[in-house]
Amino acid sequence: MSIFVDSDTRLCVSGITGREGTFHAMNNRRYGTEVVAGVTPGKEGQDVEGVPVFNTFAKAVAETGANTAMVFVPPRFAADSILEAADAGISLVVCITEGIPAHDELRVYTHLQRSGDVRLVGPNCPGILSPGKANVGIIPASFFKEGNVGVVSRSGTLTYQIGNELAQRGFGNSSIVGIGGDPVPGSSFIDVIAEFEADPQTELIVMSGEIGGSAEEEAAEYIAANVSKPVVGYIAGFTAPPGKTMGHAGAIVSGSQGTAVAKAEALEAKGVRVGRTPTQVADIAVEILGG
Amino acid sequence: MSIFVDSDTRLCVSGITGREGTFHAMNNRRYGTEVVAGVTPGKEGQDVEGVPVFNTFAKAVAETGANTAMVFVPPRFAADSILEAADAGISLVVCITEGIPAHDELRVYTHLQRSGDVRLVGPNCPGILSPGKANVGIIPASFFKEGNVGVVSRSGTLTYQIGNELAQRGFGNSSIVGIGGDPVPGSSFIDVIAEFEADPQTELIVMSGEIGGSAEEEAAEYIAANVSKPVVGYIAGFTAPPGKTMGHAGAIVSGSQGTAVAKAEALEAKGVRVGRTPTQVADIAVEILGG
Amino acid sequence: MDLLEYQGKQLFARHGVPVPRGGYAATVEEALDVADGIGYPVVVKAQVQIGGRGKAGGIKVAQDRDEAREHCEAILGMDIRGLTVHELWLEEASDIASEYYASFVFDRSAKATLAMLSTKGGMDIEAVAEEDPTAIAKLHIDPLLGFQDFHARRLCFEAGVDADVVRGVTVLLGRLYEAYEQEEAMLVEVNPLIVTGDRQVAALDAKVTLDDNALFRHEENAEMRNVSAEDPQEVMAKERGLTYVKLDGDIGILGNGAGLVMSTLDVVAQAGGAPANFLDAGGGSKAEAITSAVEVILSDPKVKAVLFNIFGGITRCDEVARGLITAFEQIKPTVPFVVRLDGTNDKEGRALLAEANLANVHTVATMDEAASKVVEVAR
Amino acid sequence: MDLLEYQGKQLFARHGVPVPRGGYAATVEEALDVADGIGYPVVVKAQVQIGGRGKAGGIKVAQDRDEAREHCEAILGMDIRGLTVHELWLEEASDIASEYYASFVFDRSAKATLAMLSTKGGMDIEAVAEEDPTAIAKLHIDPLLGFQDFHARRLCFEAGVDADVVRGVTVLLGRLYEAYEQEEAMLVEVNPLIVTGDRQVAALDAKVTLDDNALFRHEENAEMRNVSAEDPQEVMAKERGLTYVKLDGDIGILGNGAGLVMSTLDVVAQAGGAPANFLDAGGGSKAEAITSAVEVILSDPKVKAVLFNIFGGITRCDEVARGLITAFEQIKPTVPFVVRLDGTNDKEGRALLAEANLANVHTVATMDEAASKVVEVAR
Repeated sequence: MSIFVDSDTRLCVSGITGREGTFHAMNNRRYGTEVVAGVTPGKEGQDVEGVPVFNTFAKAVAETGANTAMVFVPPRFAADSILEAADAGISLVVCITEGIPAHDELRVYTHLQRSGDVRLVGPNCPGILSPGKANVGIIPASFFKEGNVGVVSRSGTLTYQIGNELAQRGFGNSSIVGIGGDPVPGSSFIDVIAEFEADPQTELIVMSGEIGGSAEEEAAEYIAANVSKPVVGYIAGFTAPPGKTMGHAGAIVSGSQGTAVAKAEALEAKGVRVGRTPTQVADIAVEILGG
Repeated sequence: MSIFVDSDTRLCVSGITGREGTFHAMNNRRYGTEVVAGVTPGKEGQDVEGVPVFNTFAKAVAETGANTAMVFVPPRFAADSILEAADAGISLVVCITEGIPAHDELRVYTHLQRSGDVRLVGPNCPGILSPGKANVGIIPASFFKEGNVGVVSRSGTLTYQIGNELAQRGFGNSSIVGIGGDPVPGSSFIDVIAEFEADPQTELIVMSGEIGGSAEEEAAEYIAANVSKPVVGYIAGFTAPPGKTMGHAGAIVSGSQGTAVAKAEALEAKGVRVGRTPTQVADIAVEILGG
Repeated sequence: MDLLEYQGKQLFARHGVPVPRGGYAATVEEALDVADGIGYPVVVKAQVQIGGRGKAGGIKVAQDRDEAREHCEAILGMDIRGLTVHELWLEEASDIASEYYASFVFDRSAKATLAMLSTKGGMDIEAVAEEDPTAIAKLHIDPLLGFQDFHARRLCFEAGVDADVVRGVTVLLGRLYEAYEQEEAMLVEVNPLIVTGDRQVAALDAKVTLDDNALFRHEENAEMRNVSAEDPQEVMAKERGLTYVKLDGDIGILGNGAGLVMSTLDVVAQAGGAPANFLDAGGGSKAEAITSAVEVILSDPKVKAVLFNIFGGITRCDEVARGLITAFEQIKPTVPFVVRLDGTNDKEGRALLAEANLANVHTVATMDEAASKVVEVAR
Repeated sequence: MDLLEYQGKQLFARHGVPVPRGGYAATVEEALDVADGIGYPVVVKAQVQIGGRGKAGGIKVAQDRDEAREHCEAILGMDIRGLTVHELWLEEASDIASEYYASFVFDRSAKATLAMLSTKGGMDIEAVAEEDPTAIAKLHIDPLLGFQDFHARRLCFEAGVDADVVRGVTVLLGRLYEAYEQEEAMLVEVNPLIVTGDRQVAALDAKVTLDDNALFRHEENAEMRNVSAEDPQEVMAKERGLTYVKLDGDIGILGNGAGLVMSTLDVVAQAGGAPANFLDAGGGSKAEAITSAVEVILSDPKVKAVLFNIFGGITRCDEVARGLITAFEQIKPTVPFVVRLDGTNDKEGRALLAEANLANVHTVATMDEAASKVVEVAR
């Protein structure tokens, strides 16, 4: 087992004809992901190394049975592409694009929440890797192997760092999910942790957070109430410069939430052990699961 | 039993301090409806013949436990009032106001559909009467008594006419529901017929439609598939002037639907007997239920 | 409210929908000034609220000033299917490579806006819809999310829009939807939506129906109402807040509520009569409204008898009776009236009528009886 | 992007939010011209991106031209908490009866916009929030439905706005939300929102933060960026597409991805070092970006050593190595570099570095090792 992506994944890549889109689509395919289609308006009839390109998601889904979308288009087109994928019946949209306007994210998030069963992961995320099964996104898969640790992270590169530390101790992963650090991520720590809790292959959950927002604090509450599996936390940003507070209103909204210390304490208060460095996270994993 | 309004109804009237608002609120209260509050911004602290007035629905609901709203404000304020009532936790909103802009209705309808369990009846409707229990709206209650016929109608005065014809034959009503004839009614024939089907007191359902739209045709399909109780139909407008078609696009949308003949035939094709005059409707009811 | 072509184009232009350069004129001299400003060739277009202007000779291209004068003189005053042309729109001639069709219409059944696009524009789109429904790409719009670029692209690719103008049509559709939504239209229709020789897109015609109920928010649009083009009796009724539609028969009908009035027409027809009009006095009709309504009905000289069918809810029967009595005092009608009052305050209303003892007014108890009686007295 | 008060007020005015009449000036003479146009008394306001201008003497009322000159001369060039005043906004003096507070802010936790209104405006609203949280009425807005009149009324009545200005505040809030949403702001804040003696409402101050990611849709706003007010190194970094924040230490840090960079700062701090900066070269960094990044880091004279911590996903380690090599060729840095490359094309990257054999560059295998090493070489 694994979560979100596996051998049933049939991937359609939005922006497949762009340089980065082609590179990562092919990378995902080489890993074993079934890349069945691409979407680039006006380029229907072409193919990218054998993957057929369509003008619209509607047609791509109708012709290829795609069930998962990876969005790789520039920020000004990304919200539209996510909505198009959802409208066409795609059930999982993974958005890699960074720099999407915040109000776009808010509208897309709210619309998807209300109008059905579409899961969005990202935007501004590295994607999802289920080692040995499928890779959808830009996670460098060669560092990871199949195993029993589920990883969820707001940061891309930090995910690789932590995954790598675990790999060096001999741990593999059920799935690695980057949820992204944007103002309005489509999936939260809670959404992903709930899936790992339900996934029989996952025996330990690692969540990697960072300063800002309150997603880690909310996850701490959720874990205490709903999660039976051990969870190891990591928070980046203990020595980071204070973030931009958005006026006095921003300060009123966030209160004392959002610092690395507050987040680590919130997790520890709920029984989640928190590593202070990526290496410590791996050390704790060894303690819990055995070396 | 009855549907939508009964002795548990706790009514809050939006626009209670207006002339018509006061008149009908008091009329409803005299009938036995529990009128617990009114809303008129800026008039909190006043009362209308003992009914306390609040500035907002939020406060009215918090202070009085109102569960039903009747909206009586002018058209430019009506959509806002419906949304406010729903936002405050009201579960049934009956909107009497006529002349609400169509795009307002569309937004309100779509928002309410998505965001929870609020039922809207109307706008531009006479309201709901459950004889012997509660009257919410402008239906002249003295013509109706408790009984086993459920009536649902797009037209206000036609409802009274049909109800009256039935009353003259000795029939009473479980509930009489005016759904209104506006472009986007909050509740459809189908919504109301489903409730009558489930209501043990109702033994016969009368639906009174009119030309335009396709609500009657859709109801015919629904009745054939889901309704075990006898349904008698009426359609007004056999000799009406052809309605405004909205350009060629309007003609393409509606096709041959919408005429009185088409509606009556659609209902009869599904086994619903259709009276050609209000008197005939009552005659058919006598045949079905016994005189 | 239906707009004339030029009004629709001005509304489009406010939202950035490309339209050909043009100007309005009500006389030949004005028209020639406008044409000179535009340059030649110029298109002279009759402004009337009816289709088939082109076939009727209401649209002509003029190569020069003399030809323009000739066309303007021919078209101004022309009768097109019963409507006299009082207004002209002149615009630059377009170089047309393709003709598409685009519209947004308020779809009551779907409770959503329907968007349609076809590459078979410039002709009778209803015929296209019948002969080859797949030639029209359609989709419904979520009113809260709005019309998105992907909707436009999907319509373009499904309709088979030329690849090089997909971007242009997408932008045009986005702006057209903005016009539809922000102006609170029930319909915006562009036929043809043209692609020019240099691959630009523009709306060559404009059909716009605005929501009358929303005009209070759009002063600029409310002013566009073209009263002269409407039936004078209908205008009179509208000014008095009544809904009136003229019909061909001789029995004047008044009721309260559209459903009851329609039902009354049906029952009168079944009794062998021919209704002269549909008149809904509306909910909560006051005495004055009833008096006005009698005036409107009797302004039709064909009316031989009048039926009042009132079932009072929000309307009170005593108010109706008072209005009728005033109308008799003011207008002194000579035709017979049949009056049926039921509902709120019906006893008071009937008592008032009995007391007034109006000549030629018959009070009856039921709707069926009222229909038979009015047919009888109209003979 | 944070706007200055006058920029925020101009943005408000575009959406119909009432603001006092005023004008911009960068010199005393310009300011006096503006003041003459407005008339006296006039308010002279320093335009700097920091709170507490009033207390610092940056806001003064002038009764006449001489006084205006005096105030402008005093304020232009003034230092307010480290920022020099280069710009003035002059506006008509307002007759203030009450001071309210209003804001819309993008609330990440709630994934919705938060609206706030208080009648305790004109003072430190954070203090109000702490001392008496009930003094601030709050509610969240559904982004698809938008801010409705009933939201505004609810805020007004909960906050205790004077009954006679509820309508005015409702209208102002509606327009303020329109400005917030259509300009894609992360924050619009009005403190104080004033009620005048004749019971009009207006925004007397304006704090606006725009979404940098949305500026491509708002050219007019993008032009308002006040580069001179920003840290020159941060500007340099931003122009090169890098995210750079200056810190107090002496170890330059470069990484790819904000999380990894933050984690690197933490690990360096734990190893006893003091980071000189936060620099995220971003996903997919190309060689050029890396070269630019080195330039930005070394433009800080305090930097004694630099740590490169790269874990390649979309970023390819060979590109990073190439960028570093170019930087060495162009800039010839004199401080030691510690480089850790892992991930996509890491072998190729390490091979390139080995081949280039740059002076003073230490390649290490792990992040922990990198931290220890850079702290060591920085001594």
